[in-house]
Amino acid sequence: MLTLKDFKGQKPAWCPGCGNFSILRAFNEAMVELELAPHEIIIVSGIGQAGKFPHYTRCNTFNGLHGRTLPVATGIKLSNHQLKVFAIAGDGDCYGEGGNHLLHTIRRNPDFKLLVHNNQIYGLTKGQASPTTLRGVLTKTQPFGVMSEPLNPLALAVALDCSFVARGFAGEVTHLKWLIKEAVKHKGFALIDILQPCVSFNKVNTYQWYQKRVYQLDDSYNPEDRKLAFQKALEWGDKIPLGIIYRINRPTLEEQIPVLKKEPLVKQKPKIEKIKDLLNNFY
Amino acid sequence: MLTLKDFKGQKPAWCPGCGNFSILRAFNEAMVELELAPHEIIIVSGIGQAGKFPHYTRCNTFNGLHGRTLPVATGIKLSNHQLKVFAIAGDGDCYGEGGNHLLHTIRRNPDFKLLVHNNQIYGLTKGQASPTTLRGVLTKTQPFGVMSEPLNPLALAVALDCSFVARGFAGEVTHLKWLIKEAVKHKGFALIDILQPCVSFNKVNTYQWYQKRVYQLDDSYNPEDRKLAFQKALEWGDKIPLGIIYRINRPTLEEQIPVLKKEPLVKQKPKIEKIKDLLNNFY
Amino acid sequence: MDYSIKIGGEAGQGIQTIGDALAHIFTRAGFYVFSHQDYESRIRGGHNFYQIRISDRPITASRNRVHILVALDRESIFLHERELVEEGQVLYDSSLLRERFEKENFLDLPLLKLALEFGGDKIMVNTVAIGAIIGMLGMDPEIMFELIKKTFIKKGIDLVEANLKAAKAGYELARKECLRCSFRLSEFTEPKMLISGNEAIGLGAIASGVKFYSAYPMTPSTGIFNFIAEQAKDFDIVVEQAEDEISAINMIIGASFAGVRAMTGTSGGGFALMVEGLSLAGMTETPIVVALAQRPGPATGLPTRTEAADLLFALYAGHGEFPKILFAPGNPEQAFYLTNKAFDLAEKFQVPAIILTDQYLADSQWSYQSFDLTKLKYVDYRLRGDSLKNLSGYKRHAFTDTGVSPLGIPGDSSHLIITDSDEHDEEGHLIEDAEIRVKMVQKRLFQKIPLLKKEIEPPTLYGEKKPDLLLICWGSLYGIVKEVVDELSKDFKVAMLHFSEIFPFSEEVSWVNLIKEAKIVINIEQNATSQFAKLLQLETGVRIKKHINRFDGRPFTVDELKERVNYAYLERF
Amino acid sequence: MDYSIKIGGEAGQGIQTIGDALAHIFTRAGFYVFSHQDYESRIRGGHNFYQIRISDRPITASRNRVHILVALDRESIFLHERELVEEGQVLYDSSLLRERFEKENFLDLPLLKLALEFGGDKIMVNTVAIGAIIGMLGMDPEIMFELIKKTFIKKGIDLVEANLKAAKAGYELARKECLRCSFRLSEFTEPKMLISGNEAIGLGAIASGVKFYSAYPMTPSTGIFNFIAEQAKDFDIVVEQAEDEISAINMIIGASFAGVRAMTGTSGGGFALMVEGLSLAGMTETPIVVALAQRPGPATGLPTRTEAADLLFALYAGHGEFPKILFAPGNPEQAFYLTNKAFDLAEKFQVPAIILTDQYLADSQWSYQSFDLTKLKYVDYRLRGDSLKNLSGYKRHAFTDTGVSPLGIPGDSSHLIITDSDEHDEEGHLIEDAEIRVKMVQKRLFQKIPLLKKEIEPPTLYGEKKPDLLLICWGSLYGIVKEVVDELSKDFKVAMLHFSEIFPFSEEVSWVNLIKEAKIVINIEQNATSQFAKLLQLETGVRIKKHINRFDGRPFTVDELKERVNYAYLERF
Ligand SMILES: Cc1ncc(C[n+]2csc(CCOP(=O)(O)OP(=O)(O)O)c2C)c(N)n1
Ligand SMILES: Cc1ncc(C[n+]2csc(CCOP(=O)(O)OP(=O)(O)O)c2C)c(N)n1
Ligand code: SF4
Ligand code: SF4
Ligand SMILES: [Mg+2]
Ligand SMILES: [Mg+2]
Repeated sequence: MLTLKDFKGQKPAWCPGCGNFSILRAFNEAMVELELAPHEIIIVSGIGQAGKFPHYTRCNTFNGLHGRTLPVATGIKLSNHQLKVFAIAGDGDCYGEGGNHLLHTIRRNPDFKLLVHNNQIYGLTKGQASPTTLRGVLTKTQPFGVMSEPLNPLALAVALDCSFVARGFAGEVTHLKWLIKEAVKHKGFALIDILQPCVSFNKVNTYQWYQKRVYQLDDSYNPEDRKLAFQKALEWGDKIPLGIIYRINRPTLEEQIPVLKKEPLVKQKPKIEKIKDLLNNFY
Repeated sequence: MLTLKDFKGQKPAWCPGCGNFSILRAFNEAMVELELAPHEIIIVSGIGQAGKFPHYTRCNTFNGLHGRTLPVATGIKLSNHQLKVFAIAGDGDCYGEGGNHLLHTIRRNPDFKLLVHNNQIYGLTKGQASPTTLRGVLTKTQPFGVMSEPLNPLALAVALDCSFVARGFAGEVTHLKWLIKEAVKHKGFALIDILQPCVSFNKVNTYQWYQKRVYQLDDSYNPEDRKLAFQKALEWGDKIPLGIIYRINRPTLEEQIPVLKKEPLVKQKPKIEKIKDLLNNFY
Repeated sequence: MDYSIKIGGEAGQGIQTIGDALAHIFTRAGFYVFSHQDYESRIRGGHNFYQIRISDRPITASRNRVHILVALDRESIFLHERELVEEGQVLYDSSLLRERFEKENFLDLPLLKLALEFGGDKIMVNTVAIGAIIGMLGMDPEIMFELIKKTFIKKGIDLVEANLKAAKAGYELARKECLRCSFRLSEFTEPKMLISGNEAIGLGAIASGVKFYSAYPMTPSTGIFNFIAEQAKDFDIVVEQAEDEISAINMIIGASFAGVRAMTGTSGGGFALMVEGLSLAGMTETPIVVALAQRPGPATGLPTRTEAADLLFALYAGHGEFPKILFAPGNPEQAFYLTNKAFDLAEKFQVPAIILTDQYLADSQWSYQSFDLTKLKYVDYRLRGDSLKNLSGYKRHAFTDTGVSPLGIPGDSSHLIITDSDEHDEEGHLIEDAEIRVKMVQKRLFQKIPLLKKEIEPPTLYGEKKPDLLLICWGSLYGIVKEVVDELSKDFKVAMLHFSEIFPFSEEVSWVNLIKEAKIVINIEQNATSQFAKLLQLETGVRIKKHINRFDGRPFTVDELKERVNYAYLERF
Repeated sequence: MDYSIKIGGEAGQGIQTIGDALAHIFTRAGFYVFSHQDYESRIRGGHNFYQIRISDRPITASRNRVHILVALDRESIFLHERELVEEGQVLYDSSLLRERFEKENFLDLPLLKLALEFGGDKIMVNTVAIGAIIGMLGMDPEIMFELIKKTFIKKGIDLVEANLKAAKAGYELARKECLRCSFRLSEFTEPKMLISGNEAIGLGAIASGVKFYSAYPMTPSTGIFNFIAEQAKDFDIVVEQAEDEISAINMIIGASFAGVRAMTGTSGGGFALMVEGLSLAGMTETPIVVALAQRPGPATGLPTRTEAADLLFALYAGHGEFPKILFAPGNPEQAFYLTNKAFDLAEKFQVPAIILTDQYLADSQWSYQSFDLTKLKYVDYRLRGDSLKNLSGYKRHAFTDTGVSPLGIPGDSSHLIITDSDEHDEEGHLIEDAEIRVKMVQKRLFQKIPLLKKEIEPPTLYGEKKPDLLLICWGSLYGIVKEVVDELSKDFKVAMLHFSEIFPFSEEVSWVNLIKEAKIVINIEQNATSQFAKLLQLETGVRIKKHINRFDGRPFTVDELKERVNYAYLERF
């Protein structure tokens, strides 16, 4: 039987009070409850506070470049679709530097799960605006305040027909754990945007700020309806919905590739002996 | 008085019958009717068949890298907001290689216009799938057919609250000209996705294919309603709407930057003499 | 026998169809063939050509003079008529060119009319042309007929019939009309294989067990992608077109980390976008292979033309310091074996390997008796299944005597495979510690590089063993310079020193004496700044003073180069 | 007078606040100050320090031994106690460290208690510490009080009062308790300016008329962005945080094309993403300035530490061949003037210019009497308004005697300004033509580079005019090596040859003889592979045999380097 101890990793270098601690707990608990052993899972992360995550649990780990979690995760998933693959990124990481990969990973629909630690700020680099920072917020690199419309990752994902779109909150660990489990159970690419207070640099979107606004979607909400989902995704202000915003069944990338029908690519021995036949084509 | 002659450029290297010719005509006619002289406009283009566009009209031209039209155009617009700036890109260019810039340019809302020559294929590189190629299409680099969901640029733009979102068709030049003019008159970033038959490589989405499906939105359609716009943007199949899908007034990037209030940046002399005061801060 | 045929015309007129068919007919007849192409960055119009040379002995380059010029447009005549040898012939159709040329060596055949009459479709004009050329050469048409059957059988018997008729009509009319045709072909022998640089790399990759290929289309590398994609089904390879080059390289790094051999291909601009990923592969010690098919830059440059100006860029590409392997094959044969070697060494030493080619090599076709498959190496250096499971205390980046750490497969055992783009400890966790940092740098650079150098072959010497005149070159110049050496060997003690395993340099350095002892050393490069000469100077201390460069986007020709070498030689006096 | 103060503790404990305040107090007192920082890639916790050295003569580096160690945590004591000089003192608060050290030179002051008592808030503990240090030094506290007033006045009079009280309490208790404190400060003189490498670049950019700055945050370059953004309002500069580095460089290229001076800044990984854009600037001949603040790689490496290992990467960055300018300032003063020179030359020759620094220089603070503003150059090389309008037949890429074409402003006249990333003709339209291609390459490379070389200064020689022992270095090593030369000059005929204008090399090459004639030449680099020595070899043919390298992410220290130079010298025998 797996326990939380199996997921005890390095000592986190996060600030005391950081929302990342709760996400780590939710993740570890979800793994235990899903009975996934550390060696069965692999986390691909980027650079940022969120990017350090895999070192603080226990799992196969590819802690890659800032912004490039999704292509690495795709390469891994396509090469070994038996692994449970997670991509963990920051909001700058995934919606800024890596924005293009998000678009196209959603289109591809590989069966792995993306957790975005959305603290609406660049944490590790000390407080510049991220794509989700609210308008008007002043930072050292936004001397006149943020002028761009914040990116709404959920609306974006729904627009691209992402197969699983959800929002969690670091302050609601049990709910977040549930979301992670649901995402894992779902077949296809899942985006969980997690509201994560950054106590050091985001003085606007604090625990209190979120707590006042968030509410959990209940059973009356039907996440299969795309138009409804779009409306729900736009809800941001006095009330911020948590939960599964949108879910749909679409064929995954892996299952469409004939080569992967038999077994994972990594198990398939290269057919080097057949090269002779191929050579013959050149005559 | 400007005439079409003023916009006569180099001899196009496009294939006979290519949809780009009609887009060129629509653009030139729009410029004449808007009474914009060649030196007042600037086109930033990428690489691809669409990228050659500015050479075939007459205007200030920055024909840059594949995928990078939008940041170049943003840099130009911020430096001289009196210029009428157009970005012209292919679907691979803008939705593939340059996808990230699209997200963030929409967020910034600079007042320039993006025309995407969407032929649902990579033309110049001889027929690979683009992000808008339909599922199942076979190409040399998609030997099992396209498996990804085609990107819906209009839905994406509406999700990001893009200030002007429209679809044109190379086969309806008058309508397209009207769209370009409307976009120019609109204050803010405009995306016009233009369905453009590629007679050499796209054997699926031909003139006939489009002609059978497209229809023009009429006055009863209200482009100011975001939820409606989203629904309209999703319409793709037997019927494909042409027209202004979404339009909203949002402050432009330039008008929010205090420094640009007085006059275009390029007209402002650097305040080199003030450097002495700044130096004093270091004591 | 040594004949050259040039087919010129606009993009989209079928130049490639005609050229490819002819090249195949000739290799099937057992001739040696060399072909190269010249095309613009457009799909229709402009001016393109396809040049085929045939001989009964191995040939490695095109020649300036042509024996048959097939003109699909007037431009082809204006541009290339002067390249004809004395007995040369122009084949054209005055109805297509809307002009008649009243010259003795111009053969005006009604290609279009024959196509409509015998093939029933104007598209058959290419087939008529092929028939006519075979006729002009006085070659037995049987092989052509076979090829037509083989090519069109998938499309139905009717099409086969029509094409056969069209070819035959062209053939017969040419035999009848071309009174001045005096070409004499050699006897047919064993069929040869015909292969381009791009195909050879693709073939080499498949022969090395590549299982994952991801790329973004970019001329002139796309041929590799096409080739591998075509074989994906038969060889169980996953190919994925990426949204951009950044994604492509990160995908293959992921795939390699997961345990499969992975590769990407691109040209200079795309490679520029991959440079950060290259550094990631360096830091995480993930084996990858990158094919970099060069074209003239900077930026978009001349996208369908040739140049070899990314050598130093590739050599130093990526921030920070990490080893990489650079190969620059000289012909498809080398491309095949070096791709195999790139996969082998990349995995053995867990470093990125780059295969540098250029548009000229990528698109040109060479013919060979065969490739020797026993020379291929396939060793799986990864720890899989039981061999991983039975380890105790696995550490992905463990310090070892060789600097090479055990490369385990994630998920294959309860050992966790951990790596980081940050500096890390033996387990793969990120660190700030100075001592571990130093050991990791030593491991990656100072331990691996000397071992890697042992695997590298010295350059190839062709010609005189103790040359007075030494021509130095690298990569795709091999075939051209080789023919120059052949021609000059009547007058000089001349040799070529060709580099294909570019970096690191081999341990074996006796060849440096050749450079020091030759009376004249000339460095030849397809770029403006003699990049290889710089590398040579860095590695050996030898500075070469004479350089011949070409950087207009066109390959050197044998005749031009011969003259320039002669001139450079004379300059000495 | 030559004292060093080290403040150690966890991230977030206020090390930087204390350090910055002290450094400013000292420069206001007219002392020369040098400070450098060591920090981890985390916001709270870990171990960081800030080291300040003060003297009455110019100083250019930190020293190993410290006089006052301010320990905000226990780790600081364990790590740094051994660095104390004999008369050195440790300042700490046993209530904060939860441990008492019964040692004579340990001064245990109740900093927290005083903060609560006099300041009324535990945050004031930093102010108390500042007061205590000033007290320990026996320095007149007036300047400290002034600084406190100036700093807090914006936040209200109450905060000023509270901080003054807290500082005074610390000051007085330290004066009373530190019986063994025997520091003797010099007289106060003219205040000095205190400036970091990042600030100096920002200042240099503004002094050069930068109007547009776009970047993506990346340590250690972010300080430049912060500085310029802070001045945006006063100097009418547009700053835009880009979504990624690709966007940043393309934005500044757009801005420059539109007619304003534009710049970006990044570190190795971000620079890797800009490389394609660099090539675009090269092809379109668009002037841009890029600050590349290096840190240890590959990949993410040690993101808050120092290294200078991107020299060759930067030199050859970008596909294809185009000229670029590389500067690597040795201190903030050079950073200031060289940034100005980079803007000037970039625009004059329409090429990209790169300013190479590293974390060490970026974050270290130096003090100066002043900068000489008359040495700045500002020439607007662009054709604007009437001077453009009155031209007849403008061509953006016209061939000229110098290779430099007229740089017009789009929209300023009816002349169209056209450029292309493809190879283009004089007007800027894309071409396939071989002849124009050759002329364009000649223009960009062969015409401009010789002219550019004329503008470059030779390296700086410091020390003996005819040295036996010559230390070669570049970039941020300037200050450290300079002090090493000072120290060694008692025993050796020693000199430093420092390179800050890295590429192209100056026309003036008489200094090469220094290298050839010195008995021992040692090349010193903050990297593992001696990259500059390679460049030197390429440019001069001189190969240096002795190298001292450091690549653990920490800067050389004067004492360590002195020893290693001594050792390398002895090795000779
Ligand atoms: C290519 C590149 N650009 C910039 C950086 C510097 N960088 C590291 S983390 C980061 C942003 C962190 O913000 P986010 O992704 O939101 O993560 P957080 O720290 O907030 O969890 C940046 C810009 C980098 N490592 N690589
Ligand atoms: C960085 C980079 N990658 C790839 C290419 C090669 N390339 C040129 S055009 C093109 C795609 C063209 O497709 P699209 O953008 O849809 O334009 P179209 O030709 O269809 O108008 C590609 C991949 C390039 N020039 N630069
Ligand atoms: S800076 Fe913010 S996100 Fe980073 S660890 Fe601290 S609280 Fe968490
Ligand atoms: S390939 Fe397609 S898009 Fe390109 S010019 Fe031809 S028809 Fe137009
Ligand atoms: Mg964040
Ligand atoms: Mg397209």
